[in-house]
Amino acid sequence: MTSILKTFNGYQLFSKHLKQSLDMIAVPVRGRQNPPPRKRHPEWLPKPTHVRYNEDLTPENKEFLSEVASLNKGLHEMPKSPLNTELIQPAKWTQGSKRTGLIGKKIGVYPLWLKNGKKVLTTLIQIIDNEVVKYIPPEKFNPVKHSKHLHPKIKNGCLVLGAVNIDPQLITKEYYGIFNSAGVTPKKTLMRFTVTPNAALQSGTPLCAAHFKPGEFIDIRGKTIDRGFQGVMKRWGFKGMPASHGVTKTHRRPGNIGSGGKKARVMPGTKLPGHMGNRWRILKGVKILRINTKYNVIWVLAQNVPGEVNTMCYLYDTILPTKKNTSPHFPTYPPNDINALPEELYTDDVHPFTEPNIEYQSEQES
Amino acid sequence: MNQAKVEKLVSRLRYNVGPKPRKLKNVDGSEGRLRKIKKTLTAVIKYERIELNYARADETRGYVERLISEALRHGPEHVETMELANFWINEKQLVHKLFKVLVPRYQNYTTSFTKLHNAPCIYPGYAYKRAILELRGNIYPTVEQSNPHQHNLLHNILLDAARKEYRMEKYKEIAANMNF
Amino acid sequence: MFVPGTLFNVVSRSVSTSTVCNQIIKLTRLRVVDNSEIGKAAMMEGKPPRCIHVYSKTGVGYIGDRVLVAIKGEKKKGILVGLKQRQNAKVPRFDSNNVVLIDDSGTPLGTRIHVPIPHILRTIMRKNTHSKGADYTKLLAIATKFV
Amino acid sequence: MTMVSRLWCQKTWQNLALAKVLGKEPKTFSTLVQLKTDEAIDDNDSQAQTNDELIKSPSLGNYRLVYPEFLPDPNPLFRNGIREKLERMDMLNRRSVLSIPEFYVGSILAVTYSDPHAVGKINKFVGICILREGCGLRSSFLLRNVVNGEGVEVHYDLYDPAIQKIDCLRLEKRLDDELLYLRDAPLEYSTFPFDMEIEAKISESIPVNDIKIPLNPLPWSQRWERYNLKGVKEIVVNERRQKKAAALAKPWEKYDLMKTYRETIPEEEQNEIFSDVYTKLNELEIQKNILKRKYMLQRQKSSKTRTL
Repeated sequence: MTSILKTFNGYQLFSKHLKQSLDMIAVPVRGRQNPPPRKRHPEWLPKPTHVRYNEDLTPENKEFLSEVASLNKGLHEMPKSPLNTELIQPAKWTQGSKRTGLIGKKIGVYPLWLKNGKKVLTTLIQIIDNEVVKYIPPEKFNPVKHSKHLHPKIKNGCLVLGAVNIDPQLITKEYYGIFNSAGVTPKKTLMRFTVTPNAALQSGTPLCAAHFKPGEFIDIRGKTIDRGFQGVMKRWGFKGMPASHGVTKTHRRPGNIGSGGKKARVMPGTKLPGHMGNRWRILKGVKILRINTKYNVIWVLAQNVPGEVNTMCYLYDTILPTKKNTSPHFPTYPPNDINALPEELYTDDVHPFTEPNIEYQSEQES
Repeated sequence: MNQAKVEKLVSRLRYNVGPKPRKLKNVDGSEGRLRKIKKTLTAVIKYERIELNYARADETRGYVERLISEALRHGPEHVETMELANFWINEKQLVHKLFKVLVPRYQNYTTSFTKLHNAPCIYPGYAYKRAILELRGNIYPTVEQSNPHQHNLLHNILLDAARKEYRMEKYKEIAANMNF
Repeated sequence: MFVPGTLFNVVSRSVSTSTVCNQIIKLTRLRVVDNSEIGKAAMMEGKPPRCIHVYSKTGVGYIGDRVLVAIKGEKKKGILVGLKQRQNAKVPRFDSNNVVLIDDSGTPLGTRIHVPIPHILRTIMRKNTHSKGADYTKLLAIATKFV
Repeated sequence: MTMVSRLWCQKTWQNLALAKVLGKEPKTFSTLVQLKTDEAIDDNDSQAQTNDELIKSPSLGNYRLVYPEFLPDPNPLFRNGIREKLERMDMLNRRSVLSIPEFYVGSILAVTYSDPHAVGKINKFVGICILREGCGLRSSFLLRNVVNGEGVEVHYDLYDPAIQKIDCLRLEKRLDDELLYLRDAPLEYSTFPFDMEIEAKISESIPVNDIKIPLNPLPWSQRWERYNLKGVKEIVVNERRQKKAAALAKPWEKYDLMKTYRETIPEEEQNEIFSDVYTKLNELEIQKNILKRKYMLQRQKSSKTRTL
């Protein structure tokens, strides 16, 4: 039998067939040609290898540890901080430069009045303990790329910012390592901001609300309020169906969702019930009306900043071409000069509450 | 933004109150819900420690705390407080316990009046979250267990030594400063 | 207020026509507040005019909007000078939906308005006068009181 | 009980302890301005009580009635200590420019304001305050009056900078928290002359006007029989409506202790809030009183000269 097979092989009678079968194995992939990039764990964020457990400390020791830990807080107390504040020089902003954003906390909504008497609703965003944790130069920064987007030729670097100081006892060793190497108090929130190399900052640089000026436009990224599984009326604003006139059991339902015939399927992107909210959304082109430098609070002209009150959001210089800022504090407001600023900064059209009442004058007089 | 009601003045409860009340499924609606809570509240005041469903325990906890804080605030002479106690406590002899036993007990408390513990689920059976609700200062042995050998653990011994050293250094520093 | 026929009509349906949403839509009963002959007669008779069209894109009338009303079997135009529904801050809200009858050129049919009219109407009327051919500011001249 | 002790094993206890440690907010490490409203109250070692002096002082206890808009919305989803503080500062700044008098629902107010639709004119509206709502800078009030036989209601924001002057002409309370039923009452009960003058204050406490108002016959704007109104003469409706009102009544709601708790700001927090603004408010009040006394003296003098 084997000899027969060998002879057949020798003649290569089935060579064509064999090759064909090999080709058939490599069938083209069905479905999406360009799948979205997989989520990749950030390089600068080490994965935790162990979990926190009950350490069984005696109360005295617990107190002692928190006493020691609270001593090493703040930038100035850090003995090992590599930051040399003199090195932060105001650079010049050039076309195409991109500076860092800020991490804020949405703290509420309340009205302000403009000089013309108009009442506007503003959202308050507080900037809490923002510090630069790390700078990754363009050579080392390799973000996940979406193939459908066009990539700029200039490669940007990345700044990792942290906000809201936390107790170092509550975090894992790996997480603490990020801040220990940077000489920064451990932070609750971390966020990366892509910047051009001329806007790089040293780790440990504090950032404050004066990073922006009143009158500038910003984009705010936040996670929208989680509303859970919702029907089409709430999720997409459908009209529903009548309450009466013979309608039964379909008062809040979507009705028809597609045509029959040969298609016989639901078209992709059809608006249907489902999970609503809890998504990242960006509100673009929001004007800053007022800044409080003492409490580091920014008032923006919007009542629809994504997210609930007391959640974090991220502020960037706007990307809208008509509202782009051409003279920002670059790379940031010098942290040594913060005391020189007045406590409240307003745009020209906002009526500060300390000013006298608004009186409308007739046009001839003015 | 709604205005807070100002007619009534209440004391702050010393535990974290949830933003929304639980509905506690009942055919009679909110009236039936209160009737359910009344039963549990009476039992808590009577037995001082009970084991029950977590949601109901957590919901009742607020009412117990509020009733005791009202009794502390106004005393038995206050008509409205007496009316409240009458409404909430099903067994009338327990009204006396509220004003004569519990109020003196909690006079100088700086913590909450009740305590809520997670309890293990009963196996086999439905895995409902269960809880133990108790009044503080009761006569029963404590539910929490403490490790008797805590002080002998190695890291505690080391930390004790470190603490002593740290304190000594601090005292030395202070002494040095005093001399100048 | 209503004559028996109307009363019967309303009771038989047991539906109030426009008080619920307080909006000026088609078939809303309005109150004529000027001293024009036809308006006075209609109000005296207990047959207040109905709105049969609102000259706006939404079909809902707000303060200063033009409406077409059916009054005593005739079609007349009018301007809404006071509404029952909730208004913005500093804009008054009235206890009735008031209308002032005008002709096509914007001239009021009456010579006097016997209820107060809101200040904001001055701005709205002036604005409308510019865009349209008619002159609505004459309405402001016959007002007795502004609030 | 035996079961409890049997099942209460070492493991659950450990989990509990861990959960407690994790639950603690590490607030001390942040440079955030510390506010007690923000703090999570720990179960075991909560802080000591606020000082008793503040609780006992009568003036602060009264503040919640005089300045209800200084208390924030009790909904914990909207609370934030820093925002409340900033809002209070803004309110005080506005109050130092314009003196806002003490007033209640039922008081008669005169509001002078500047209007872009009527430039160069003095716009003054007098009316009875029938509603007071909102908190913080959003707080507003609703005035009602009858002008030329037509009921007029105007809504004002309390902290609107276009308002030039607010006068309380008659300081009194009514039996209800809202007087919206005046819309369905005869017009004479909401008619007040525009040239009313400020009435002299007779007593220290705020007088309560216990007038009972009859309502017009049906139809009404709201179903008033369901509202348990005190300031209205007996309400006559048909049996069907009476039954419905009885079915919808919730007499047990006044016993719902947690409901009242969630609707109010606790006394300790109120004291924190008002001790924050106390000095400034007190200053403003003293100024207001001086101005008022001067005004009264002038009026007395002018009336004497007139009689002479």
